Amino acid sequence: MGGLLRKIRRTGRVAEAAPPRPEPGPLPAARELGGSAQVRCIDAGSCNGCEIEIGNAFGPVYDAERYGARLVASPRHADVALVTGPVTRNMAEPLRRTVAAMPQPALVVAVGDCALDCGEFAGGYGVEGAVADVVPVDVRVPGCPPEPAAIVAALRTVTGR
Amino acid sequence: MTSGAYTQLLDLACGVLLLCAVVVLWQRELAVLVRVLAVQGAALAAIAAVLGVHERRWGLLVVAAGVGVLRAGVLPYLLRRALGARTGGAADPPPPAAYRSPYREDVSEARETRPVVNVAASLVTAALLTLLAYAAARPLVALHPTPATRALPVGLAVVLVGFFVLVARRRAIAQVVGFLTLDNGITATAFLAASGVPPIVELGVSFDVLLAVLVLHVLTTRMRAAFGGTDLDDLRELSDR
Amino acid sequence: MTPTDSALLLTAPVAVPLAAAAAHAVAWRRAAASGGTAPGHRLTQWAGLLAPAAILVSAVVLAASVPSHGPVTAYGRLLRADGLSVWMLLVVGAVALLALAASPGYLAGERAAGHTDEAGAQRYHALVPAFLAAMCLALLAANLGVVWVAIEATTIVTAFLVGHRHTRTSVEAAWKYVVICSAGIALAFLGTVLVYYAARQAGVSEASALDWPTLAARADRLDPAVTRLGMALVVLGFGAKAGLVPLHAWLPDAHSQAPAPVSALMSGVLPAVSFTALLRFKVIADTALGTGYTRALLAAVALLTLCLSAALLLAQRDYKRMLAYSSMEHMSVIALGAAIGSPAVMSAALLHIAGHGLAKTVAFCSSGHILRLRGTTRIGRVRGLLAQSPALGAVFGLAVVALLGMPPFSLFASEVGIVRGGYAGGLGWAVSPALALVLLAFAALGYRTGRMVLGPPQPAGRPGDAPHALGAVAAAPLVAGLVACAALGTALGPLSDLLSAAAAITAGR
Amino acid sequence: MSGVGYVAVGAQVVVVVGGAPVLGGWMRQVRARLEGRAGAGVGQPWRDVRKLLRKEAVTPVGTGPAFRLAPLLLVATTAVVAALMPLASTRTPVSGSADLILVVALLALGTVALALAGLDTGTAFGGMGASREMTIAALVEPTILLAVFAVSIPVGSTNLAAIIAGTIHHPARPASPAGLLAVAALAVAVLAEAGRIPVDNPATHLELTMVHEAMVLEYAGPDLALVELGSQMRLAVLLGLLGSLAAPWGTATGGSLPLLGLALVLLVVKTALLGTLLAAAEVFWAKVRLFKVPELLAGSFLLALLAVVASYFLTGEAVR
Repeated sequence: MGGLLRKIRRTGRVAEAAPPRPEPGPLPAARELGGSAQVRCIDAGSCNGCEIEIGNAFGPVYDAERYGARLVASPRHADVALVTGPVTRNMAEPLRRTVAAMPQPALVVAVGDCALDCGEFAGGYGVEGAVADVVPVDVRVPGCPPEPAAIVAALRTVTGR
Repeated sequence: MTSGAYTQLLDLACGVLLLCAVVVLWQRELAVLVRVLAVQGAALAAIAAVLGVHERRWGLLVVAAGVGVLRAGVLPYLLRRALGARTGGAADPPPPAAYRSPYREDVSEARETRPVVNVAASLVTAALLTLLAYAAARPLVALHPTPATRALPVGLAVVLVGFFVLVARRRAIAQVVGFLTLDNGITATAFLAASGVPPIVELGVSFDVLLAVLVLHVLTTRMRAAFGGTDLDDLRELSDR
Repeated sequence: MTPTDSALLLTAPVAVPLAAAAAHAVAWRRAAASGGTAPGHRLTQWAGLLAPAAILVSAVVLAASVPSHGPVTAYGRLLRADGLSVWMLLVVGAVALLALAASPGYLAGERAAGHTDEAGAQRYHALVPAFLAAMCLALLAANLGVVWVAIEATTIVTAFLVGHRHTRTSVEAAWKYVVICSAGIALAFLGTVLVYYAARQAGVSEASALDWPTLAARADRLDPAVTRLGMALVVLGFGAKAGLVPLHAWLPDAHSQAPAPVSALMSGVLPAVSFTALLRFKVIADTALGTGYTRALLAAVALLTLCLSAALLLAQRDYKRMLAYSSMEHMSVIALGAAIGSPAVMSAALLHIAGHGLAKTVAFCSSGHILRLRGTTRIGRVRGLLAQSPALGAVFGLAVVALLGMPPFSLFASEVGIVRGGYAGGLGWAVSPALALVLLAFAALGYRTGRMVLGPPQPAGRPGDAPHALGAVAAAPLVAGLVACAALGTALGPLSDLLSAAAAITAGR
Repeated sequence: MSGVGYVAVGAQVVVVVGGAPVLGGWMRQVRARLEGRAGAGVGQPWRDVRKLLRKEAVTPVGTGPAFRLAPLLLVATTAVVAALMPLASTRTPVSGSADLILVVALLALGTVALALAGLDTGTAFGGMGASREMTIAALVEPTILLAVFAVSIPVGSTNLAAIIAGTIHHPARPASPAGLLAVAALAVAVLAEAGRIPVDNPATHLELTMVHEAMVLEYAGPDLALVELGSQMRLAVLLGLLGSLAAPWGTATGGSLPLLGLALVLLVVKTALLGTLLAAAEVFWAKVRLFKVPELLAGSFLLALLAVVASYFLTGEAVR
C-alpha cells in the first residue's frame, strides 16, 4: 500500500491537456444529451485493433471520461453505440437488435476503416457489409486503426464538451 | 488516572487484544499475521501498564515493559526471520537461473492457502468460542467484579481462539502464531485476574515461551530442509498403520 | 539438618546436572566448530553418570530424614522436599542412572552407523542432564508457577533430542511434540493462574499465593467455581505431558523417534513428574471442592486413555510405538489410582510409578539394541530374538513381563493394590472396565512380544543375523533395572516409611 | 421547536437528494485524480440524470409492475430514510420513529424491490444479479442488526436520535471497544450494502463480476435515472449514518436555526470526508471474488457479535 501511494505521488497526473474543441462543432443531438454520453462498444467483426485504441481513448492519457463519455454494460443504458469492424454475417442481426434496444435519442459511431467501408475485408465471404449497410451511422471515425485522439474527438462532438 | 479513563483505556486495550485474535483467524497472509501478533503484544503490555498505573505498582510497569519488548518486539522478529528464511537458507539451494521467476516468494509459502477449516466457518466458530468464554468466565467475574475482572472473558476468548488457530491451520508459522496468541491470552488473563503472576514466575514463563519459539524456529528450518516447505500436511509419516 | 545441609541437598539435584550440561555445551560448541571430527574422550562418556548419581545421593539422604523429620526447605521456601518429591526424586535418579549408563553404548552404536558425530554426542550429553535438572526442579520447587516453568522447560530441552536425527520422521515427531506439549501445558498454566486468582481473592498474599504448602493449608477458602475451572484446565494441561487423553498425540511419535535412553527417560519418569504436579493440584482441589470432582475428572480421563491405548496396542506393528502406548496404559492406571485416592491406593500408585519407570527404561534401552541389531522397528520383521541373542532377548522379554504386571515385579503388587482399593473405595464402576481393558492390553503386548522374542532364528543370509552377544557393559544397567524392579515387588524395606509419607501427602490428609 | 424541526427534515431530504449525485461525482473525481486522470467533474452524475430524464422510457416486453415500481420504491424508501434519520438534528417531528431497525428494514425493502425487478426481466443477468444481491443481503442484514444492537445497549434504545444524543453527552462512548467494533462491522456492512469495492464494483462492465449492475441492465431513460439516483442516495445515507454514529458531534440537539445550518454543513463535510476515504481506498483495494465475499461478511458479523459481547462484559462505570 505504501508503495502504491508513493507511486501515485510520483506519477502525478498522466492525462494530457485537453486539445481545443473539434472543428465541426457538436452534433444537433448533443444538445439533448447535455454533456453526458454513455457508450456501448459493439464489436461487429473487428480485428481488435480498434478495441485497443478505444481502450486507450478511455485510459488515463486521453481520458475520454473528462468530456462526459462513459462505457456502460448495457445498450439500454447507452446513448452511443461505438461499432467497430466490418459487420460479419453472424453479427448483423445482433448489431441491428443492439441499436434497436437503445432508448432514443441514440447515435451510432462507426470506428475504423473496416466499419466505414469494410477495409481489408471487403468482399470476404463472411462479411455482410459496412456498418452503414446495416444500421444508420451518425459519426464516422476513419483510420486503421484510428488514433485515440480521433476517437475522443468524435465522442466530443457527441457530448458537446 | 481517573477511574473513568482507567476503565476506558483498559477496555480499549482488551478490545485490541481480542480484535487481533480475530484478525489472526481472518487473515491468510503470514507476514500480516506476524504484524498482528506484534500489535497484540503491544496491547498486552498496555493492559499491564494501565493496571500498574492504576494500582500505583511501579514494578508492574517494569513487567509491562518487559512483556512489550518480548511480545511486540523479539517474538515477532523471530517469526519474521523464520518467514524470511523461506527464500534463502543453506539447505535449500536456489533454483537454476533459467527457472527463477521474477516473483521471489513462493506464494504457497507466504499464505495459508487451504486452512483445515475455511475462513468463514472459522470466524463463525470464533464467535461461538467467544460466547463460550463469556459463559465460562462468569464465575471468575462473580468472584470479584472490578473493571479488570469484567474483561476476563476477553482473555479466555483469546486463549480459545489461539487454540483454534493451532488446530485449524496448516502452515508451521501460522501454528506458532496460534500458540503465541494462546499464550498472550493466558498472560492477559493473569494480568486481569490478579495483576499478573509473581515476577519470578512471569520471568520463567517468558523465558520458556522465548525458548519454545526459538526451538520452533529451528524446527521450521529443518522442516524446510526435509520436506521442502512448511505445510504441516506433509507431516503424516508417523501414524499407527 | 542444618540450613546449609538442606540447601546443599536441595540444590545438588538441579545444580550438578546443570553444571554437567554447561560443560558439555561448551564441548559441543567446540566440536561443532571443528566440524564434528574431534574424537571423544572415554572419560566424558562416563562423566555423564555424575548427574544422576548426584540426584540419587541427595534423594537417598533426604529419604533418610524426611519421613521422620518432615519437609526440608531451602532459599526461603523456594525449594522444598516432602515425602512425595523425595520419592519421585528417587525414581528419577534411579531411572536416569540406568538410562545414562546405557547411553555410551547407544552413542557408540549411533556413531558406528554414521548417524551422529562428536558434536551430536556432545549435544546429547549437554541436553540430557539439562532435562534431568528441569525434572528435578519441577519436583523440588514449592511454587506451583515454578513447577510449571520447569515442566515446560523439559519440553524445550527434549525437543532437539526427539529430533536428533534431522530425518523427516524425527522433524515431524519433534514438531508435534513441541506444539502439542507447549499448547497443552499452556492450559495448565491458565489453570494455575485461575488458582492463583482464587487464592489472592481468598486473602493469600501475592508472594505465597502460588506456594504449595500455603495453598494446601488454606485451600478450604478458595472459591469453588474458580477452582473447579482451574482444576479442569490443570488436568487437561499436565495430562497432556503425562500422556493422558485428549492431548496425548505427541507421545507415541516422540517416544518412537527419540534416542532409546531418552525414550526411557521420557516414558519412564517425565509423565510421572508431570503427574506429580497434577497430584499437588489435586490436593488443593480436593480440599476446596471435595473429592468427587477431581475423582470423576481423573477417572474419566484414565478410562478414555486406557480405551485408546488398548485399542492401539491391539493394532500396533512398531515395537517402539507399542512401548509408548504401554506407557499411556500405565499412566492411566496410575491416574485411576489417583482418582480412587485413599492412602493405600496412593502408595500403590506411587509404587507403580517407580516400577513402571524401571521396567520401561529396561524395555526402551533393550529396544534400542534390537533396533541396532535388526535395523527395523517393525514387529513383523523381528523374530527369534532369544535364539539369536539370548541375553538381549531375555532382558527385553523380562522387561515386558514386568510391564505386563506379573510377579515378582513390583507392578504386580501395585496393580493389585490399586484394583483392590478401587473396589473397596466404591469405584467398582470404573475399575471393572479398566481391568478388562488392561487385560486386553496385556494380551496384545504379550502376544506381540512373544512373537518377537520366541521362535526359531531367522533364515540365514540376511544382514544382522549373526549371533550377537550383548556384552557386560551394555547388559549391566538392564539387569540392574530388572533386579531393582523385582526387589521393589518383593520387599520395600526402608522405603516403606517414605512411600507412606508420600501417599499421605497426596491423599490430602 | 416544531418549525425548526420541519425545516430540519426538509433540509435533510433536500441535502441528500441534491447532494447524493454530487457525492458520487466527487468520489469519481477523487478516484480519477488518484489514477492520474482528469475526471469528468463533480457535476457529471447530475448531467447523467438530466439526460436520462429526457430520454425515452423503455419497458421490456413481458415485464410487470415489479419492474416498473422498483425504481420509485428505491428512491422513495431512501428518501424516507433520509427524512427519518437524525442526520442534522436529533429533534425533529419524526425523530421518534427513527428506529435503527426501521431504517435497516426500509433500506432492505429497496434492495428486495430491485432484486425482484431483476428477476422480473427474465434475463439471465437479471436473475444472476438478483441471486447474488440476495446472497449478500442475507449476510449483511444480521451484521447490521447486531451492530445496531451493540450501539443501542449502552443507551437502552434502538432509536437513532436517542443513540446519537447519548453519544454526544458521553463522548467516550465511541472509543469504547464495543463502539469501535460496531462501527468497524457497520463500515464493512455499508460497503456491501452500497455495492462498493471490495464486495461489488460500481464501474464494472464484466458480466462475471456484476452484482448491482446485473440487476439494472434492462432499465433505460427516466427509470434508470431513478435507479442511479436511488443508489447514490443509499450510499450518501449510509455514509451519513456511519458518520453520525462514529462522530456525532455537531448534530443539532436543540431547535435553533443557525445550529441547524452548522449541522448541515458539518454533515456535508463528514460525508464528503468518508466518501473521499472510500474512494481512495477503492484505488488500493481489489474486488474480492464472489465466493470470498461470505468470508468478508462473516468477519464483519463476528466483529458485530464481539461488539455486542464486549458491550456486555466490558461495561465499566464510565459507560453506564
